[in-house]
Amino acid sequence: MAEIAYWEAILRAHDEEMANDPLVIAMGEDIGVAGGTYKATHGLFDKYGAERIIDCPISENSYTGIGIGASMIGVRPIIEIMSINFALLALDTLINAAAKIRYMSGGRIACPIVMRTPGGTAHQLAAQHSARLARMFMSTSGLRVVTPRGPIDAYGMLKSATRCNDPVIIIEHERMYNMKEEVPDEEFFRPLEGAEVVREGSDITLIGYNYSVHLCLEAAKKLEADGISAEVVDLRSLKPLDRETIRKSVEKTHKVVIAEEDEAAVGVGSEIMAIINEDAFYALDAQPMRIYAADVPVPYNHKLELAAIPDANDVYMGALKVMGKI
Amino acid sequence: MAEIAYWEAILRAHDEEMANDPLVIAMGEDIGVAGGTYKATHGLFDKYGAERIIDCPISENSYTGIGIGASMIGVRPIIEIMSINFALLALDTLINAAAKIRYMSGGRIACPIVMRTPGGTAHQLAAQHSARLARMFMSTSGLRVVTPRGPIDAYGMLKSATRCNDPVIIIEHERMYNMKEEVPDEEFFRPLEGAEVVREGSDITLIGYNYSVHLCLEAAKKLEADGISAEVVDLRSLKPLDRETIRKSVEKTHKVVIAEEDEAAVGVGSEIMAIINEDAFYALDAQPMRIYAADVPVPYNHKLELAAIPDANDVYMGALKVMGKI
Amino acid sequence: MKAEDKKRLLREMIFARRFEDRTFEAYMERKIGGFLHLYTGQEAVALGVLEQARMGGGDNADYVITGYRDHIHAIKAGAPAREVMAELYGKETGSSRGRGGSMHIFDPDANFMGGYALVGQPFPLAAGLALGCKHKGTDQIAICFLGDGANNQGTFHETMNMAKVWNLPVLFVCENNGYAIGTHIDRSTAQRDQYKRVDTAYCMEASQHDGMDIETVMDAAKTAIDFVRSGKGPYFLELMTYRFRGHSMSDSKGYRTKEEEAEWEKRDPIKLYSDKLIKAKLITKADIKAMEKEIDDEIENDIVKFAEESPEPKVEDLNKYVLDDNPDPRWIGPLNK
Amino acid sequence: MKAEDKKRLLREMIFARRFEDRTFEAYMERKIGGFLHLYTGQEAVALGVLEQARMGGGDNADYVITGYRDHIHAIKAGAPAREVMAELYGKETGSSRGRGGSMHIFDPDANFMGGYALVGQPFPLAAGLALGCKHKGTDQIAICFLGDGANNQGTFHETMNMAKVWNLPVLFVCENNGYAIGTHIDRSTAQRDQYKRVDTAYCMEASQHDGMDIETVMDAAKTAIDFVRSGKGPYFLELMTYRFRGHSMSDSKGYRTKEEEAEWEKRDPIKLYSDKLIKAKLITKADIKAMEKEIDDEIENDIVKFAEESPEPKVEDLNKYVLDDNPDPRWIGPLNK
Ligand SMILES: Cc1ncc(C[n+]2csc(CCOP(=O)(O)OP(=O)(O)O)c2C)c(N)n1
Ligand SMILES: Cc1ncc(C[n+]2csc(CCOP(=O)(O)OP(=O)(O)O)c2C)c(N)n1
Ligand SMILES: [Mg+2]
Ligand SMILES: [Mg+2]
Repeated sequence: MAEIAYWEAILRAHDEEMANDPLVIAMGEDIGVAGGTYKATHGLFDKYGAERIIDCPISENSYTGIGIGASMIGVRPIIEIMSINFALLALDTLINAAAKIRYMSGGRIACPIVMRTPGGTAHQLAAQHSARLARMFMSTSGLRVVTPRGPIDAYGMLKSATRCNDPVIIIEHERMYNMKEEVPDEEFFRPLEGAEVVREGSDITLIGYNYSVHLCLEAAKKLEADGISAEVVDLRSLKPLDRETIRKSVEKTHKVVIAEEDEAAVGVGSEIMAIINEDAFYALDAQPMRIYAADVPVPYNHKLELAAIPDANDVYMGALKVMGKI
Repeated sequence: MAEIAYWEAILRAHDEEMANDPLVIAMGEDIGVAGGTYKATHGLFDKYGAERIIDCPISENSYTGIGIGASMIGVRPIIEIMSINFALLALDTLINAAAKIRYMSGGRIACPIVMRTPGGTAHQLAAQHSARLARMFMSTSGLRVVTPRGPIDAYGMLKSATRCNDPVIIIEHERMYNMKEEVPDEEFFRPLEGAEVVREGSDITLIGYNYSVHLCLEAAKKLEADGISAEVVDLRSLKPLDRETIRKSVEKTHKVVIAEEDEAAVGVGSEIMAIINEDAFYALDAQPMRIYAADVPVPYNHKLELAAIPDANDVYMGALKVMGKI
Repeated sequence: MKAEDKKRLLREMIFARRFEDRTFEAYMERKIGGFLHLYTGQEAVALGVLEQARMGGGDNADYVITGYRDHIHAIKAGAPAREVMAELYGKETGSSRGRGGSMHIFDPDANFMGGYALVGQPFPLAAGLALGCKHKGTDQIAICFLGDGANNQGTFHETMNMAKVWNLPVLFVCENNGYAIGTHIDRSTAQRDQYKRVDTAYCMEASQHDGMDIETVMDAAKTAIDFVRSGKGPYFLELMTYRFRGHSMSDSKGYRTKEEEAEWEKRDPIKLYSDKLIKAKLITKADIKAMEKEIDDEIENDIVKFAEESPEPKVEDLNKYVLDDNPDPRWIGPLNK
Repeated sequence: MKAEDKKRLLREMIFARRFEDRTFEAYMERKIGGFLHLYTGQEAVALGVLEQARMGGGDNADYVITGYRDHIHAIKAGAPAREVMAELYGKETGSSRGRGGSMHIFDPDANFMGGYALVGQPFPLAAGLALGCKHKGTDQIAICFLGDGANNQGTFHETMNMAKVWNLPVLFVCENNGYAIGTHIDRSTAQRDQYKRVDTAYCMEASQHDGMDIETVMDAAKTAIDFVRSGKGPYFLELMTYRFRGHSMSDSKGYRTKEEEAEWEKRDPIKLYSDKLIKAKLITKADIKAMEKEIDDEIENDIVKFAEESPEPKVEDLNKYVLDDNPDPRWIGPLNK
């Protein structure tokens, strides 16, 4: 057991999976000679060579497509897109090809690719580097979408994603790469499905995913000080979604706040709100609430940037409101 | 007043706007010499010439980008993307450029483009031609997104979109181009904001947009036969959304069904459900319901295709359920 | 090439023509839906190129991928014609189990990796198949067919570059028929000669040939395929051809002249090859008539019959094939709590 | 060129260098956030090319657009340097009102149409600006600067083609510095000479020149700009250069050798031009020292001061500028019921 950072967890998963299966390769910009923007493949170029750690030209749509093509005959590419904003360039091949080929071929061809990419707002990167976009992948049938909240999931889910036979999108976050957690030394896998109750509570459910789980946990601590017991659910997998765990938690607490760093409109939060209406409407004791970012492209100025995205206090205040305390 | 088809309405708007303002141009694949896949620019090539009715190579991302570039200095391009499925190729320039340039430039530069594109499932076009995707545009700040349900809006909203200073996405539908409606002969404009109550009712609200408004209207007729008075709301504008009209209707009927042809996950329906929770939660007398497509890439086989998307009967049955009649 | 093979090849060309004609009829009878794009006039291209490749599927055969005009490529690669027809009929016995339709024929058993509606999509997928072959260390190659219009997609540029930088065993075959739907190449493309778009720009081997004469096609394809298979990297083969029918079923062909059509029809690849074989006394007109009759019988009594009589997919199977239907719970979950 | 202009140009080069150096310091002091990409070493490119264009904004001036490495281009186009600095500081007085930051400088008053983070985005936008000029019937042109790495985006191909087919008045300037972040061009690009990617492939005028010698740059730019302005269509100008600093602030430069850096630094464009002017006796070393001093004063006491003292945007203005803040209700609504 050692405390390692999120990026180290990803690196370890890459390394083990590449050692385990010669069909596993990694692709992306600057992942080889330069070691990777987030160091997720640091040192692997020397270990596995240019044929397996493939430095790509700035051609997101096509190198993603090349990974998909290779996956159709059994290669297992782990594709890094440097920022989820650039993933918009690859949406055609991801959505029109990877997500649909299994279905269109009547189940005869699979596309076992993994795409890793950081979404999220961080240190004033401004509008073209701050999108979150999980929603766009989550709304696409034929994809799996997961959001590891820390090193354990970052490691264990990347390993599972590499072995899974479906296209898996792993959404990381610019501000999580240096987060640390104790990670067991022996090999393990974390499943790609299932939400997780990361904190038990009885008065209110706070639901988050990706970075916003941490906002929920922080808010839960504050609420505890106020004598409110908050349960925190990490969605972990946005697609398929674990409706059961959400329903159970809402049936237990009867109150809910859903927090995300993304804009509200047609967001992950909207979907969670909708399924709570469908699965646990009569269990609700109070109006559910979404916490979300402002409906603006993310501004550069630091104060505006902070104002554009929610923080733990927003989740906390939201919870107080739902609890009828303010 | 004459009965004209949806495509004729679009054609008329193009023609009038091009006659009115020399800065209006049209761009797209096969819109000129070939007359347009949906005839929306039929005859205009001869009238306005190749410099204003611009036949584009199959380069969606870049001709959209060219339109955006031209719009930054005052040209007003109406860009046709032959199918919303192909619009995925242009999402980078639409979302990262058109939607953000005004904001990123501190309000100094506008991108007054119009993008028209049909979404929707029709006559067995299969997975790569049947996406609906309104949700992806609706979730993007900096865009306007409208969904004309018939010739009057198709004409009047295209005219308004052409004059508006924001990027406007107009989502049409493969199965609406031949729909007819009486359209006044004199010029008029239909605003880009505001939902519309297209049928008054008191027992339940049926909310639709684009093609699904017609499903709602059909369901409302059936419900009337059962003695249930359904109000039908056409969202018309997905972004910005007219929350007021939705709230008022729900406060009046206390019951709601939201119908769309798209998949449920993170869909327009999710968002409407969420805002009803936010704006009219305590007005709800019954669990609200979404009607949506199956979570599958659209299959080719006709029976499967029909099974994948909702019809008026699904809306009708949904309404009965919400009404507690079944 | 042996006389038998020449006759077989002529038969394949006539078969391709008749097969497409028959799908046209079925479309008119509304047995086939969606968009239907026929290969009529271009037969020498796919048949000539793939004649030189390793077809039939398996660990030794080459991979083939193309756009939506894909029936003939699939059949030549080894997809049973009856399954292709059944696919057009939307049947469970179809190549794609009735889920894909005309534009999306798939048959991995024949290493036919699909028809795609998005015009620029097959380029990177083909390069990916080639990367897979190279990675596995086989001498298989990937063959990608695509139109002159498709070449204007950004993926063309991105993929040509990577294919060369990574020295991938992929053959790109441009079926240059001069049109993208109703837009003539001169109105959409600065460099009309497609091979000139790649030779200097990507330092790639490239050449242009007549695509109506199947022997010319075969010669060019042999050179290209030998090059690619020997590990020298990608090759771009441009074949000049013409589609005799409209782009798809709804096309009025108002964008081209009757004269132009007539000019090209003089060079009908089937006529050209029939004449050659007749001249070489390998076959007689009567033989060809008999062949046509036999083909029509096969199409009607075997292929169409199979398609007609096959069952449709079950509606309760709608949700099958979205994701792996039998995933390993170790990777997938659900989470053990 | 007049002696005065030569001296002015040298001053502009030194100013550019010092300006960037100062932003580096401010970044270290955490006054500037986000990503910061400096133009150090490449000064001759933007300054030389734009020296030959019509700068300063207005209905007669040319349009300029580029990537994220955009400070110097903006200033040369006519954006006040203090507003550019204020933008880096995230201030309301900044070129983009503090909303854009270093990668997104905009100044429509100077016809500077933006810096963009997405590497391939400026290509089509530039062609669109050119289309706008052509459509309006002016003789303005659009000038697009972009990197060798950006050229691997699909938009490069799509845009080159359309620019030529539509004969647009656009000049593409490739700042070929041999690297895309840490990836050397030989590892990413089949055709290392960027002008050879466009000449045959798009039938476009294209040429390659030394980008470190500003006189060479100006000569080449004059030819190119005259060509474009005269209505002959697009032109692609490749200028060979080198960035002396890392890609952005977080770059270790581990991917290139000290020897390579030293080799290029010998050809520092400022050194080259200073030496020329000194040799021609247009200026002395002492003059240059004085000039540097004056520049530093200006930067410190005018530009940085302005940035430091300017107010930040108000948080209550967060939602401004998303859409037109004063739309005409006739087009927008709300709907009259
Ligand atoms: C990305 C994309 N854009 C537009 C279309 C619509 N479309 C279908 S076929 C076609 C023309 C393709 O022409 P070409 O590549 O020359 O092939 P051909 O039909 O001539 O065989 C177009 C524009 C599409 N299918 N995909
Ligand atoms: C579409 C896209 N992909 C990736 C990136 C990340 N990125 C930023 S700069 C850069 C390198 C660009 O190199 P080049 O075009 O040569 O410009 P230079 O930095 O050398 O001036 C990359 C890959 C990006 N900004 N946009
Ligand atoms: Mg063609
Ligand atoms: Mg570079």
